[in-house]
Amino acid sequence: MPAKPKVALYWCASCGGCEESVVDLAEDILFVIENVDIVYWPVAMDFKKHDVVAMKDGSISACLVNGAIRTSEQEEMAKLLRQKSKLLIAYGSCAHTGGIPSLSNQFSREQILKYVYEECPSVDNPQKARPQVRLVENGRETTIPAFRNVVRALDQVVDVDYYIPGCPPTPKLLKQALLAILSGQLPEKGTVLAPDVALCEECPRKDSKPIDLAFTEFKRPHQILIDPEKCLLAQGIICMGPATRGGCEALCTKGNMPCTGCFGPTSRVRDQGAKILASICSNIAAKDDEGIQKTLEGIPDPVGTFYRYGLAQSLLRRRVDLGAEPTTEAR
Amino acid sequence: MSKIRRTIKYESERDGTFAEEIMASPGCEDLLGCFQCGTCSGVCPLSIYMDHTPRQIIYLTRQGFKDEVLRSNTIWLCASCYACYVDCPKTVHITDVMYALKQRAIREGLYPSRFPIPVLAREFYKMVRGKGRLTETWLVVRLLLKTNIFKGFGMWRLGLGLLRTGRFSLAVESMKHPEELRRILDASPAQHGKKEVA
Amino acid sequence: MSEQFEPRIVAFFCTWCTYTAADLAGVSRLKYAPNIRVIRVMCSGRIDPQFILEAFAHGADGVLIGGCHPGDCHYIEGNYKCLRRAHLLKRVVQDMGIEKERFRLEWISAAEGDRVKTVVNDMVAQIKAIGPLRLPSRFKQWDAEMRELEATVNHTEEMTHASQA
Amino acid sequence: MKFSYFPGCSLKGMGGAYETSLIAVMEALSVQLEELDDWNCCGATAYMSVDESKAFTLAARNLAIAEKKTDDLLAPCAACFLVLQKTQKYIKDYPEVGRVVRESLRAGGYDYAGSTRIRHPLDVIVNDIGLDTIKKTVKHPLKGLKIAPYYGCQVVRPYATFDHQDYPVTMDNLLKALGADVVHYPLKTKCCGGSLTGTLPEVGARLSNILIREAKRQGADLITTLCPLCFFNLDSYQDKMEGPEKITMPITYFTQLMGLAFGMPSSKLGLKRHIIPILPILKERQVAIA
Amino acid sequence: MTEKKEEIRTGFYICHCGHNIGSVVDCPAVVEYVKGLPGIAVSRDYKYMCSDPGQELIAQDIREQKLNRIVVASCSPLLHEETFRKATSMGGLNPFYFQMVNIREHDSWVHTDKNAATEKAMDMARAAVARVRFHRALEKKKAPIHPDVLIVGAGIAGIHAALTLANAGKKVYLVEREPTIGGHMAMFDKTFPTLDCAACILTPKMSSVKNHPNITMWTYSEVTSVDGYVGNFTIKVRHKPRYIIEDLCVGCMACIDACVFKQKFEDEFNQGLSKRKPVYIPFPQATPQVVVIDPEQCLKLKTGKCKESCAEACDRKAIDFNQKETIEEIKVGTVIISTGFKSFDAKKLPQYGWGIYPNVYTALEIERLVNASGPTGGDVVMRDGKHPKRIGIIHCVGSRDESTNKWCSRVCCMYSLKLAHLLHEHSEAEIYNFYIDMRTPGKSYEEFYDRLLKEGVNFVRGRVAEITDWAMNKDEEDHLVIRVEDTLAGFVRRIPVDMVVLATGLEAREDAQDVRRLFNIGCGGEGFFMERHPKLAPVDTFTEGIFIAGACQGPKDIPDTVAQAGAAAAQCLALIDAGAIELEPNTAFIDEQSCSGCKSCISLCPYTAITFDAVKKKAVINEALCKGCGTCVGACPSSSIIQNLYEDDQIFTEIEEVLAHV
Repeated sequence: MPAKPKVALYWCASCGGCEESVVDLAEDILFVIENVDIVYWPVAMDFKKHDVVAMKDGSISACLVNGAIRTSEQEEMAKLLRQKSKLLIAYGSCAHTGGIPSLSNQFSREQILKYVYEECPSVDNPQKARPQVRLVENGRETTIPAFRNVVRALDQVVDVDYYIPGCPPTPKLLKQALLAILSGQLPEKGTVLAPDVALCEECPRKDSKPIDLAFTEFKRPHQILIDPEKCLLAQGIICMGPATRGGCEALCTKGNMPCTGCFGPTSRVRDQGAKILASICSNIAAKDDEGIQKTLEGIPDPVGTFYRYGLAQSLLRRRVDLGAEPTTEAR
Repeated sequence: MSKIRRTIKYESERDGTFAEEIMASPGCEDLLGCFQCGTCSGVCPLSIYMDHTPRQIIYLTRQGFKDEVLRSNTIWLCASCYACYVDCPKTVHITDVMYALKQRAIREGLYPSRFPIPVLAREFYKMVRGKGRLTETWLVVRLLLKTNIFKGFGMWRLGLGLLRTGRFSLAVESMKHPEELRRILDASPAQHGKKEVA
Repeated sequence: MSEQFEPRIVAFFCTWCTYTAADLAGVSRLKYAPNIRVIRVMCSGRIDPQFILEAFAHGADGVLIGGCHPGDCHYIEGNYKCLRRAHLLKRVVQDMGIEKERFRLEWISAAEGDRVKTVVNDMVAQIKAIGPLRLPSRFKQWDAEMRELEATVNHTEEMTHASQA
Repeated sequence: MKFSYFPGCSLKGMGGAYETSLIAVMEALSVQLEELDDWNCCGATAYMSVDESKAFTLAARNLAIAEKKTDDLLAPCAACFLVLQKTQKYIKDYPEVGRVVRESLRAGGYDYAGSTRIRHPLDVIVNDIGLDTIKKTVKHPLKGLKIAPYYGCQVVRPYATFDHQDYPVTMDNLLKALGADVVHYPLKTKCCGGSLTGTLPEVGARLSNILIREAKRQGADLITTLCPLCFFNLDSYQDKMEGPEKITMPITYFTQLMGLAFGMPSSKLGLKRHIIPILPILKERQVAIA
Repeated sequence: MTEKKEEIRTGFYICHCGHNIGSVVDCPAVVEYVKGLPGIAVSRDYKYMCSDPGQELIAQDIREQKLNRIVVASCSPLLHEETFRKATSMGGLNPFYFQMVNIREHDSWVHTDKNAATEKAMDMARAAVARVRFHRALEKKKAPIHPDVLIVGAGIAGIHAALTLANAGKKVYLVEREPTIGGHMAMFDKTFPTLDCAACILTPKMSSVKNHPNITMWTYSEVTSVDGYVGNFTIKVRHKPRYIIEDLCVGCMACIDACVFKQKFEDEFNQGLSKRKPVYIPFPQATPQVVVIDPEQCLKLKTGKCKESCAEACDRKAIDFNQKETIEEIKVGTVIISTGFKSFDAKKLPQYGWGIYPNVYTALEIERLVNASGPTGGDVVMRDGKHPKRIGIIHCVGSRDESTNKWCSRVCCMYSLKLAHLLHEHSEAEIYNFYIDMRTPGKSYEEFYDRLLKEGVNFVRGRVAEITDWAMNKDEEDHLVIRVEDTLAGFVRRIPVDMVVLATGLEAREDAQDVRRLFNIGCGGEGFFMERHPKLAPVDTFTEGIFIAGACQGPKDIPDTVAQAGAAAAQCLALIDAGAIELEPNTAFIDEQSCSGCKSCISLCPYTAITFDAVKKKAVINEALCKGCGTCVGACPSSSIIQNLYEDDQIFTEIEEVLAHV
């Protein structure tokens, strides 16, 4: 019997939900354990970095990395795991498109640190102390990872073979991906392992969507009592479904909440936010500046709405007037 | 019989940049669009006194006959009624051109020194600079002192009439803080880098 | 920078009105700043917001959209669709730190050759005043921080994978 | 209704009757006028002849003061009205003018964005207050009084937009609302000679004389004006008039006629401050004088 | 998406266009630069690419060098895209493997800095070379041409075009808004320079129109809607009620005599110089010879109370007070718009006194006044009843003026000369013509000017400042005084006259903008309909199958109008006889696999070309209806719609490459 394929899982800038989603495989987890060797999974098993360093290059068959890349440690681990893995798979929205963490690309590093360590209402830090990358005290040196200026998707740091989208990915997608890896029947490199059709295709509300939307106002989910049957856009709620890759089985819209776009765009789209914007705005009823503006008042934060999971992979990537401060120097 | 005068003009008498310089003044940029229709002269209430009609002034300016233009009485007869300005079919702002030419003539010292109109302009200019406001009666008095227009000008009768109707006051009008205005005016660069006239 | 900054402006003109107006400007030999590069589309309704972002991301200092006046679209209402998108896109672009002068929508009819000249010159002057955007070099500057790691941590040659940008 | 009020030098000098009657009439129409704080001369035509950037700066100082108060600025003198409008327009249209003016104003601590609205009382009275209100306020209609409406040049052109530049009718309508007969007056926007009456009287006064002669020919009892310089020129040089027969033609400000029609006492209207007396013709036409 | 990766072999050609491009853009440098771009097999410059040898060069290179992509940098694609596509297909390549770069209108003609212009040419060339890689072979669709023609407006242009087409055997619908055809020409007295009578040459054509079996003449009717596209238009025409049954009326005018009203309403045809009744025929030779009732004036129609003596007087019972407007729908393949002009409204220039002084007339009023069938039978008697002894004719009224109309109206000089002659002939008055420039460029026109000079007409060069009645001396009392600078003499003159004629210019009709929208054509800044090309396509519009003729395109005289009407008719005939027209294949289609059926695109299509397939639950585009604007493509949230010739990848590449500076 040939050796079982080695699999690694790693966690970068993310909430941990992706790790949970592996457990969500439920009894299928047994199938996984039966068929693969998990050689590295810090959240569940006691391996250290030096264990990975010790592995032979390319010895891991597939490594699933979730989370965006924000710190020097994440950058380093991504590079290390890339080196050791035959297949590097971006797992979940953050690794795939930057995810929620990349919304912080709207702010500078200094703005973030200042808020987190000084201004945040729950913080008590009268000395305004900030973490130091390198600290020498009593002759002992302590280092912590550097906090980068930019949040990046995994493939903006290292070469990525496949993507499993979602916040988090569904167990079904994970299982399909694992089966594909085990059977070696993989699509073209760079493919997102989910259907390449937008969410509306599988949304149960699709039939209730009118042909002529003619938006006169937009509402946010908490502002109205949402009709559980009717297309959310028809109710004036921004739903990213038309511009978001399907495959999630319409979990959110089934749960009476609009799609917020976590699966990212379809393969033909370069900027998910721009496309939903194009589609929604084209369908506004007003023709005059004032009327259009008034309708659009219902979208108070277009960047946060349209790029909730994808700012790092958007065409602009980051608020463009932000600079790049040094990140490794002691402050 | 008057003397026979030779009227030919040579190219060397033209000032090649004159039109351009005038056009640099605000409002004068359409000067070259003039197609010599004569509307300006026709509507001008004073063209009948002018040695060159406004239309001719525009043409002479365009052609660079600077001397003819700046020595012409036309620019000083312009009363700024703006009739030509609004009726010009080619949007040449003739009144603005006249102002630009007046400024230029004063700067080059080309205006007739005893001709009262430029003197009035200068006296007015000085008085406002000093007090911030104008006292019409004193302006007239100053004007009289600087020119010799006493003759044929029954000023005394008019003066009596104005006194009778309580309109002839010798009290000097002034701002509360004319020095502030002077500060502003001094901050404003004198035109074309030339020394201020007043 | 010793050389004077010359803005790069990408313009999307609709065939029927603004592209024709630009032709008219040419036929009339009007002179305007050579900073724009026109991309022809049939209708301003074809202009995908992605095009504008793509242009910025690839180094445009400004993006100009030219379409038919409201009510005059050759395709009846394409320009209204363009207008609606432009309204929100303007906000997005500004929220992302791009000055509003850099993205402009103008209605220019086929007869308004002189307006092409005025708009282009005006836009070039405005952008000259605010300076270059040049996102590719900013991207490069941002990504330079990833080299810090190379300087501090040991690594082998094949480990370096260039980032996408 | 409330306005910032820019009297200008003339209304404080020889045009006093215009100011007195204007203030009285505006009060009757419940329009508040607040004189602009420490205003300065607008520069008139003379300043522009000498130095145009200083001329713009001079006028702009007043605009900057008015802008701070955010009220519209009322400028009754035709020359002031024109110069202030021209200044505002050129500051806007010519960035270089705007730059120089703003820079100079900063030396006095002023900032000027360019938003002040400059209005002439005739425009305000007819277009804001409206002829209906005027008609209601009239106590003694000026019945039988034949008036030549004389606009002069600088109120209707070139920058004002409230009426036609060659053929205005705003004041005609106002006078009709006061009950007067308005005569056909083809010279209504012709120049009175402006400052030339002072400098070249043989030229300037002739223009005024043509105006008076034609008004008489058209059967007018009096000429009404809306500019202190026009008033002065027309009123003051009638003894110099050439021609076979002697003509005298009373001249009034339009605000004086409004005051009369509103039933105000002549003392409040400066009616005595005319060289050509006005009361005889009013008596002859049996216009009631309060 | 292509199955097998073909090797791209691009041919690049840059045109010097004589000196037009070559003097500003360094063409050889561009050629050298392009040689270094990927996929380039040939890079050349040539003096005139659009010439036969230039085109042959492309075709030959395709054959010999196995080129599979062509890029030409020259003038505007709106001018020569077709030319070079043809050259491409001459070489055996699908014509859509071609991309054009506009370095003339958009570059050499608008820039002076040679370096910058050359750099711009390189940028645009690089973008086109990159873009053309993504091009695909496309087929042009053909649309059949319906043989019937609609002509809108029956002045001399519409009449001439209608007769030309009808004589060629085509069916024509001629729609006129007024109760009679004839337009402005019917109002004129004589025509310059030959002085033949307008009615004598026009009325025979008017009756030919009426009687032609191939012409359906609809007067008092307007086009209300236009649908479809070249070859296949559906037109709705509204017939206003004239309250007369046209087929019964013989034009005996008994009803007019019987009408209870006296003549009290302004006669439009006579420019208000005479009065008519509510029931009337516009003029004696009106076509059709049918009366019309003005519902705003007729007592019966306004109040319902009248003894209806007109109906009583009609022995053919042709009067029908119950007539309602009707809408008729027709199908045509081509349209000619010949809606004519409007005279400048002289009221806009009060300094010229029209409407203030009764003896100031417009030229059109004079046409009626000197007309033998006009209100005075040709007697030049003024509104005050007097005969003029001295007449001033003012040229350029509402023309060549930035504050009214900027353009020269082209006909005024000549008609002013004509009116000078006619007025002198009719009244023996002394005539003054006031002009800025005398423009007589036309066959026998200058000779006519010469004749007038010798007839003793006074010509004063100067634009009149004002026309007024204030008098400076006895001579001027009770006259109109013309104040003008005599620019040739160099002083101002005051000339007292009895009558003034304003040579009002020509402008676009007030509703030109509505007509333009109705037919989806363009207007220039002046408001006249815009031709496709000022020289090479003077009667075409930007909408295929719709042509323009006459003064609706710009001021013109009768000979030019007739010539243009003939040209427009010929253009229609060319299309009809070809039987079909090739359409640009820039339509959009939906990639069925990618479409999620979100329906975002459906209502965006103004031509209802997109529908929702309820079975497949996907959107579908009907290519026959699609006009290729690409709005749905821009809006598709999952980029599942593709527009031929404007595919996303093509445009993205263009964007990237114009910015990819060296």
